[in-house]
Amino acid sequence: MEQKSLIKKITGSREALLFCILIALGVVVTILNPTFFSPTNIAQIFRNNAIIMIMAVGMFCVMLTAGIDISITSTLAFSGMSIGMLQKHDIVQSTLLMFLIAMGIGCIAGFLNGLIISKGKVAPIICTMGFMYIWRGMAYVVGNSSWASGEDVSQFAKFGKDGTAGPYIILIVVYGLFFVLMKWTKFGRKIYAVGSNAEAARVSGINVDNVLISAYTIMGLMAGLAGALSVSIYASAQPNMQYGKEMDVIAACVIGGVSMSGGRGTIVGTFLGALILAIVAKALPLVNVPSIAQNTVKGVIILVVVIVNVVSQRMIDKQNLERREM
Amino acid sequence: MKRKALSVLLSAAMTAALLSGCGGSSGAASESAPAASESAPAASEAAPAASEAAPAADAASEAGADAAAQATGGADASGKTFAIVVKSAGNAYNTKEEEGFKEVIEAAGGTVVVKEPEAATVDAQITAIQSLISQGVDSISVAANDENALQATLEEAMAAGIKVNGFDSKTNADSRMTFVNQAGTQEVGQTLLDAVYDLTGGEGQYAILSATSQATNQNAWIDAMKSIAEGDSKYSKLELVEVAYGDDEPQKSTDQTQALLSKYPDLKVICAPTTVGVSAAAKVLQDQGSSVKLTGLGLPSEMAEYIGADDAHSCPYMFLWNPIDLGRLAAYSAIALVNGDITGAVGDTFTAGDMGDYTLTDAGDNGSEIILGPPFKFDPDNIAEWKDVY
Amino acid sequence: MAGKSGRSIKAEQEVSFKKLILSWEGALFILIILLNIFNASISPSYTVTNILREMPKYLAEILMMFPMAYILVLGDIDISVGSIVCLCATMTCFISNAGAPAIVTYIGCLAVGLICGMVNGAVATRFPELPSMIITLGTQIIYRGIAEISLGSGGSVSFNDTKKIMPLSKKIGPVPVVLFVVIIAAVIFTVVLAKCTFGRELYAIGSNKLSAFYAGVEVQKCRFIAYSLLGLMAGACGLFLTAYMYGANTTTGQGFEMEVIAMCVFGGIATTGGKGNLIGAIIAGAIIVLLRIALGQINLNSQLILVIIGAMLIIAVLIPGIQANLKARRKLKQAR
Amino acid sequence: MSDSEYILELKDITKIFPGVKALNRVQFQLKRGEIHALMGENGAGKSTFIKVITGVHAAEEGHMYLEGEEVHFKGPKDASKAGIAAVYQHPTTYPTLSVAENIFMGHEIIKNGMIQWKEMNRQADELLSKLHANFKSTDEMGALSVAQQQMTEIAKALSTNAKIVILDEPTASLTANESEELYRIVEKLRDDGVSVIFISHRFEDMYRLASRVTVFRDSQYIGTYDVDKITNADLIKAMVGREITDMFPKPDVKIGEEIFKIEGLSRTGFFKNVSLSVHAGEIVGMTGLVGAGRTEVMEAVCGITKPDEGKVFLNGKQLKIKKPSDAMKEGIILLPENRSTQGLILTWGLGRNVTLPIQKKLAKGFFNDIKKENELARDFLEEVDKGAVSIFDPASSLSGGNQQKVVVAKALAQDNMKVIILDEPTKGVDVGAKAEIYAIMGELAKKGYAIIMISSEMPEILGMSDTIYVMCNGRITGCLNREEASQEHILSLSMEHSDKKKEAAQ
Repeated sequence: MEQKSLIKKITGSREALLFCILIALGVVVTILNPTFFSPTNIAQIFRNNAIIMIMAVGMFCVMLTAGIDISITSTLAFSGMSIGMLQKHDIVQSTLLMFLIAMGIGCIAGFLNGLIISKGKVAPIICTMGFMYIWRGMAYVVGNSSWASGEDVSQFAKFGKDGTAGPYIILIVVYGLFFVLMKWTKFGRKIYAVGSNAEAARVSGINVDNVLISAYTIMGLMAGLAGALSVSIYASAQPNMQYGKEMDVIAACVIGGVSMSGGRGTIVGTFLGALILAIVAKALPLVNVPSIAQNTVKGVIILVVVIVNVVSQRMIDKQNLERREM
Repeated sequence: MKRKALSVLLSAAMTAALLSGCGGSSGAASESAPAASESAPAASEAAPAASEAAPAADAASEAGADAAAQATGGADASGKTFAIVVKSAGNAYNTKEEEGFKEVIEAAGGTVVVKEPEAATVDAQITAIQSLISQGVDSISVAANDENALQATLEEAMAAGIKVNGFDSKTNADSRMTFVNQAGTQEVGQTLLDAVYDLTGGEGQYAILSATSQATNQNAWIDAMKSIAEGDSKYSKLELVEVAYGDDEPQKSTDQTQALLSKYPDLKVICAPTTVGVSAAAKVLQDQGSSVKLTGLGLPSEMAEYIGADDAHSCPYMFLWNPIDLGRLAAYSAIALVNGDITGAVGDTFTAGDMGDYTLTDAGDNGSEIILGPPFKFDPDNIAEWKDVY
Repeated sequence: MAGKSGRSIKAEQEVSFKKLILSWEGALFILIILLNIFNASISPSYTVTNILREMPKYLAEILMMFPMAYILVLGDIDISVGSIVCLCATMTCFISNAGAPAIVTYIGCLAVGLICGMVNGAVATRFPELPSMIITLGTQIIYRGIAEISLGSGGSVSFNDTKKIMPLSKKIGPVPVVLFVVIIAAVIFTVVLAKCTFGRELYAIGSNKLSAFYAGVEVQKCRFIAYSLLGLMAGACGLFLTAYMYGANTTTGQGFEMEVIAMCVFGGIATTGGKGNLIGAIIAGAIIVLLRIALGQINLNSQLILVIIGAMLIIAVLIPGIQANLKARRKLKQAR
Repeated sequence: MSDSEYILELKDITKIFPGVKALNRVQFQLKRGEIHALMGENGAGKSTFIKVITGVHAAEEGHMYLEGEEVHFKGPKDASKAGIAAVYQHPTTYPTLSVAENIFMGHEIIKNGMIQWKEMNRQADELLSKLHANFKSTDEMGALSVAQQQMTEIAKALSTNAKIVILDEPTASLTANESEELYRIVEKLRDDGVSVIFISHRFEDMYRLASRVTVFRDSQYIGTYDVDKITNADLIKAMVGREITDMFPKPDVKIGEEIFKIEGLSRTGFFKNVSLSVHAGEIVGMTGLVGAGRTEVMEAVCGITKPDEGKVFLNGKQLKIKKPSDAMKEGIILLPENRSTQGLILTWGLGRNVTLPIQKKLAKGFFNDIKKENELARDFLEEVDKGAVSIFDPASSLSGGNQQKVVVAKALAQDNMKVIILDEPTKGVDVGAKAEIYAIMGELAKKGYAIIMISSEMPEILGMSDTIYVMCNGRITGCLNREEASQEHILSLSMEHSDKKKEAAQ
């Protein structure tokens, strides 16, 4: 009886399922290449994917409202280039200020997205597509065909240096904060409510526009933070930073069980989804899969996960129907 | 009806906004506009680089108009328009090439058009070149993103009477008149292999971290390294364990470097013949305090952090050519092509201002090439001097 | 309103010239005229010959815009087309280099595209619960991944014998062959969407999938056809691109999906489905292409061009909302 | 506390939407502790009025007094703070969230800024058990039936300790015994001192519950009456503005040969071993509780879903129906239950809606024959006589009743029609339009079509059907002819199975 409920729990909860997949993945890779399971490797997985993971938090909020934001890596590049240039030209050198400036830029970008999407009733993908071009272009414009290199940002890069705790602390803080925020506070539940049924939310007195704007602003904030972190970790700022990675962020959320139609998903799921992608990226070179095949593997994983999800849901539905007495 | 009037109004406003937007931005982009009158900042910045391989030499004396007068070396480009198409926008290395190119052409009285494609893709370059054909420029110098893919477009340009030369990254022989090569392929391969030999102490494992798998230059250099190593027993104790590709993305390059480290605990040296890869790898090695050493091809400004003889630095020395000089030589050869001094045939010679005389040699692909010179070595002694140049 | 009995319902639609001009398509039409005047004034090279010469690459892209409009009208989205182009271009080269004659090469390329589109369609119709964005995100990565794997290290391939694909990049007078193909495709796709039963079904599905299904529309079949058509046309795009690039590499077609979707949306096709038409999309596509050509000719920073297009896109999608808002306000005033 | 007789009073309320006056100087008075019915045809302004009370809409003119003091609500929050709670017509639930969250949305239990989940779940369960609900606070809302969702909404209203509870057509999607449960809950509310405003189309609701009734018509206030002092006819007249003489114009039709037959149709989890037959000119009524499987059977017949086993015969010939278009080809036409999501494309013109199923038949090759389509659409729309001026008017511009008539026109336009299945044809349709739809059904029967009508409304089942099938829990539990059918009989049949189950459980 107890065993049955355990199985049910695992199949019933997306997070538990993902966790099992994660463990299985870890075990398989470790068997194939024992060096995988080492503290440095694990630490590197988090550090190298901190940027994707942080943006996944923002994307999670946006997708909860049934939206999407494909402008995030452009926002990241714009904020990253901005602080890179500020350092290059020796205008600002304080690490804290750098983070604040990058996050400020991200906030503004996110706010604009939210404003246009909520007040202008524009489809999220279209609005953010426009800003995808705009911010990426602006990143080139502020850089004026140059980039910030290791020496320009050497002071700032100390924060994200391999072996320092900076990126991990940011990761823990962001995930901890949002775990509480989304699950235990009114604000978080409002985001869920709007994504689940915007009309009902409006009728019950939730200001839907404000919730949308805050969700996109959070996304922007996270993209800005990721921009600063990216400059710090890679000790360089280039206008084509993280190009195309928005799809990885979306993929992480989707694998983590965040529904594109809104209202469903958890921060833990998002984290596990991002982690699975990160482990795959890390493991492939270690298990001698040519890195050229990495993209294909990633694509297959995305499709398999979402299809398995649908199929298992159908099976559960069917079982429920069969159990129904007539 | 009023609603309809409104939509017209709005679209008119949109057009107006567009007009003003374009007006403003075309002003901002005046660097590439024909009437560019800036010369002082570019020239002074380029001055230290005007000297060739020996950096300590007479840098200061060659500034400004002086340099220009010398640079022309009889080459006259007045009234002609020269275009340069780099690999992509927002890349410091490319900007340096443009700088050198501009300096020479403007000194010779010609007009420069700079095209920076929006992304490092072939179709962005095709678009740029097509636009240049429309504008009726006299010459196009292109750093190709793909060896063969520009052929149709460049043939069209040549058919329209435009002189085409490649530089930095080769196009195939059919789609160019000549190619300005930063360094001979064999030479680069030899230099890198010798560096690996030196750093490993003559034996042990080494790995290569390259750019994208289709990068023409990197592939040629890596092939050269392999064939030299095979052909000479001196290198028999060196073992190339893997060629990894970081796609010229910092994140992926970082991942790949870390993977190399955990996969091959006995690794001694990583050789990264690409500017993005080398700096990403340098950071990984230095941050981890790894004993693995790094060499390769990198921009001094990017790599200054990491170059040093002690164990606190990951890269004892590395190589590169001077991208400013590469741009200048591309400019000189373009002028020579336009003026008919050379046709692109092997054996042609021309004078590249103060850079001296160059001869077109066989590139081994039925086309000709002009080789800038051997790669230059950056070590702890000279890096401080060069990091501000490019 | 007339009395209950003997009232007859109007069945003729008033066609007013004013209405036609002041619709979104009309506004775009006026915009394109203004744009041409503007372009000609800023760029001395803005001539018909030059435009025709610079166009082919964009025309190849526009081939995909027509079926993409179908997909958007359905309320779906397909972000895998750029990758399909890449895979098709790659396979074209391999087929040709394996010694196949020209016609086999062409058909092979189109077939690869069609198969890719059919795979998208099959997954999308087999699992209608899944948002099309997710499916095509997966296949986007997979298709380009397959191209990357088959290209191997080196990452690019070119034709051994370029004669085979030459006819595609040929010109008849100053007019490139691809323009004729685009015109034929434009006519067929526009007429089918506007005048044929299939087009009506697409609109029905995009407006209300369930109602359409209850009314006997074969929803999944229509979706499958639309995805397949998009794959086919992506194949055609890939084919023409190889003709201009003499080969293919891993970046071929990168970002095309967004450009094509942007054209459709600028042309008034809503991503939510059921709205817009191809005439608007065609004019919008022309506007974007001509603007890019002209701004390229004055050597404007390529990134700034993208900023302008991004801003145009946002303004364009904001206008209907603002318009509706103003209209509602005016009506409110009248009612008082 | 004020000593005003009325807990809530609204005077001269005017609400303007772009282009229309939705409410025109409307009055309303609610006594403390009464159940007050609000009636009127669709589009009379009842729902708008409710939204003015709850602060969703701001009225342009007029005054609102709560406990004798004038109030101005800026939004729904103000109203809920003032003790007004509403249960809307379409359950405004959050399908992806838990029942507890749905109940406490907007007034979560918070301590130190943190939501107290355990406490919330406990209180939610308490409320649910008060309502005799058969589901838990942690269940996902989307998985519940409409009736269960409705119950959650009521629990939500209770959870705010509201003084005034507004129920907007709560019984529209409930069956007889579910309604009975609801009546009980509402009465209990009243006994606890809560004032209730109750909107409904069903007269039985009003008679059963309300003490007073207010009628709106065409955005205007018509009057307030004591329920026990007004006759049915007067009330209808007040609502419709004219007299309706014959509500159920059931024509005397000679029933012909068997046209349509279902044999042993089953679909796992929905219905089992369903058999029925319909003759020419016969109107077959299908009733039972919501969720008994009535709609599902007909959807399976029409190819919307796939049955697991069973046979369908038309004129003695077995049919193979795999998709809706197959059924249409055979002449089996379904008028689905939900007009706005299944029956019509609201953004489309009426004409296009009518001709959508037959566009391929009318087409010349691949091309739509627009001229023919428009003429045909006009003819059929005129036949059902609905309130549109042009066939190009969007369907969304019509009221519910007129939309239903467009759906009927859409069915009529299919010239090969043999069997017509109407699923809840008068759901949410006002009295006037109801009578017209019954008249059309009568006409169709006269022409010899086989008609199946699914309905939860006892009066129309009894008034219109020749034969009545009752379903319960996926099985047909009874087949009655017109003479032997009675409300009690049908009710007992429709609950037969569940009663047995209960017995077994005990």
